[in-house]
Amino acid sequence: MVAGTKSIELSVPSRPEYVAVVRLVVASLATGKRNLAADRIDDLKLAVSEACTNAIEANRKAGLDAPVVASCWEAPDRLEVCIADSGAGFEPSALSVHPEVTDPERLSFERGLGIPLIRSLVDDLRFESTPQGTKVWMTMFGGPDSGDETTEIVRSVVERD
Amino acid sequence: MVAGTKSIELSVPSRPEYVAVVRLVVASLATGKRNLAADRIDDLKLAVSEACTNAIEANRKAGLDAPVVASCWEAPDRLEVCIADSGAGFEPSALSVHPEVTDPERLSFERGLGIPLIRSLVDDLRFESTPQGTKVWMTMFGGPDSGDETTEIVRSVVERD
Amino acid sequence: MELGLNVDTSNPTYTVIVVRGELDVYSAPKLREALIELVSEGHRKLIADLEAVEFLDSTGLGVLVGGLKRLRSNDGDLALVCTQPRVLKVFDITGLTSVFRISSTLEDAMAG
Amino acid sequence: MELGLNVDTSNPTYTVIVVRGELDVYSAPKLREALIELVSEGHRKLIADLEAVEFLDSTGLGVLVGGLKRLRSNDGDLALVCTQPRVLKVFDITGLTSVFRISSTLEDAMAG
Ligand SMILES: Nc1ncnc2c1ncn2[C@@H]1O[C@H](COP(=O)(O)OP(=O)(O)O)[C@@H](O)[C@H]1O
Ligand SMILES: Nc1ncnc2c1ncn2[C@@H]1O[C@H](COP(=O)(O)OP(=O)(O)O)[C@@H](O)[C@H]1O
Repeated sequence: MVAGTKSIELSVPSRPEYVAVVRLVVASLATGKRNLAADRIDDLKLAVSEACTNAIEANRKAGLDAPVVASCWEAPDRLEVCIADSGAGFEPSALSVHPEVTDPERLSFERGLGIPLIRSLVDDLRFESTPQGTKVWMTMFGGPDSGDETTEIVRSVVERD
Repeated sequence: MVAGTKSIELSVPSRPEYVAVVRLVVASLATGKRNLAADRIDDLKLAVSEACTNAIEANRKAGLDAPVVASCWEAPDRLEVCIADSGAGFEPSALSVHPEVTDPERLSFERGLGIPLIRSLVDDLRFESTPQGTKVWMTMFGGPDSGDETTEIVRSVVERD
Repeated sequence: MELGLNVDTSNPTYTVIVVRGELDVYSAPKLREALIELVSEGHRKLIADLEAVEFLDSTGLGVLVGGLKRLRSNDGDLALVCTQPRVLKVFDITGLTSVFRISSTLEDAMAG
Repeated sequence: MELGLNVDTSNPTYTVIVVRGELDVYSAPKLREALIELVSEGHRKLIADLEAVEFLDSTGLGVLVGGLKRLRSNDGDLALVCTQPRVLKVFDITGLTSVFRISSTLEDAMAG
């Protein structure tokens, strides 16, 4: 299902003030490890923010003190971020479709913008939702930095004189 | 043993490039949630960097692919950060004592500065080390921000119209 | 991480609310409360200056849309000042560019 | 997150290496390699300008101490330029303030 290996996992309480730190971590990983352009990193931050906001709300609605868990998976050609909650789940395909953006009715939509936003920002979006919780998988394509010095540096650190 | 409740837990691969993200997360939490002065946040970042560097080295020496796990614990009067590895452990009290700082011998110490640094930077330092792994507990005293609006904000978010 | 809000009532017609920082689920409620208060105080022509907004997500958007609705139903308006591509992009994708009057400068917003 | 290193050989006596960014276990090996290369190229009077260093921990310190040893054993020296309190603090606590010659400006470092 997942193409990469897990690098970072971050678990935060289901409270609004922790969404910022999830954005920070994902952006830091994307900046340091990938050759994603700055605007694509902004896209990923926004998508992560939307998914975390929904995950927090799902946990709270279920009356759970469970954390929201963000994990990052890296493969040569992509970065995947998974946002997981323990809420009651939902049926993504059943979400109501918004009126056309030119429709004046648009104004009545203060909510329901999150998932459409995520969909237009990331390269791939998958949901795994059960009554025990939801995982939102978001993929950004883009290879790692050309000069991969990691192995060398690790060696020189371990052997430092 | 621990006075607070866990807020954030961050798990990173045992590789040097991930120490920066641990510093980032701890600093972000300390900045957003505590009334720690900027220089105390710098102290905590430095202490966390030292503990993570040791934890990565311990995992690598043990030939383990295990992650380094950073957790933050918050209590009204303190912030505790725990850095945990799965390495072979050590006996903190057996660490060799450095020559006096005025001693010219000082120059031979390219290493062994980490734990003395941590000790002088944080308000409290505790080690739990076994052959299965080490936990380094670092405490900074300092209460939460005066105006705690969290509860209100959560309520208004959940009830947003 | 902190949201900054500054209200400028020096112009007789337009009340300007300058928003700084990250507008997300944590901070958006503060903006909503500020907008509600301004409306209840009788302000009708509002301009939200978003030039110093570093991050905006759909919760922040929702508060702006809510403010706009509240003002329009009181014969008022909420105009925006924004030139930042990453913020404009969020309005674009969600189709809200056509709902809000978005200007490049405060002067343009007041002229409109 | 990235470490920046710039070497300035325009002064006939002193070679200046300007260090930018975070100096930790990830980036310190790059500085060590740069110092070793400079010594092997025959540079003997080195000045490391740490004014743009945003973070320094004991691994970074260890590389500076290693460089100093290498230079002194070759009749050279490694002086530092640093005025940032948070960086100076690390030298202070570890007692390395008395081991390095630390100046406030590049001019002072070259005069010394
Ligand atoms: N992680 C989740 N768990 C349960 N339900 C969810 C989750 N994410 C989204 N939903 C459901 O999908 C709806 C639409 O989500 P979204 O498009 O982000 O808009 P909004 O959150 O503003 O309602 C939500 O109102 C919620 O009912
Ligand atoms: N988490 C740990 N697991 C195992 N050994 C450790 C750990 N932390 C420190 N040590 C031991 O203590 C020694 C001193 O650590 P420190 O003062 O940080 O200096 P340095 O890491 O430069 O040697 C290390 O060399 C190592 O042998």
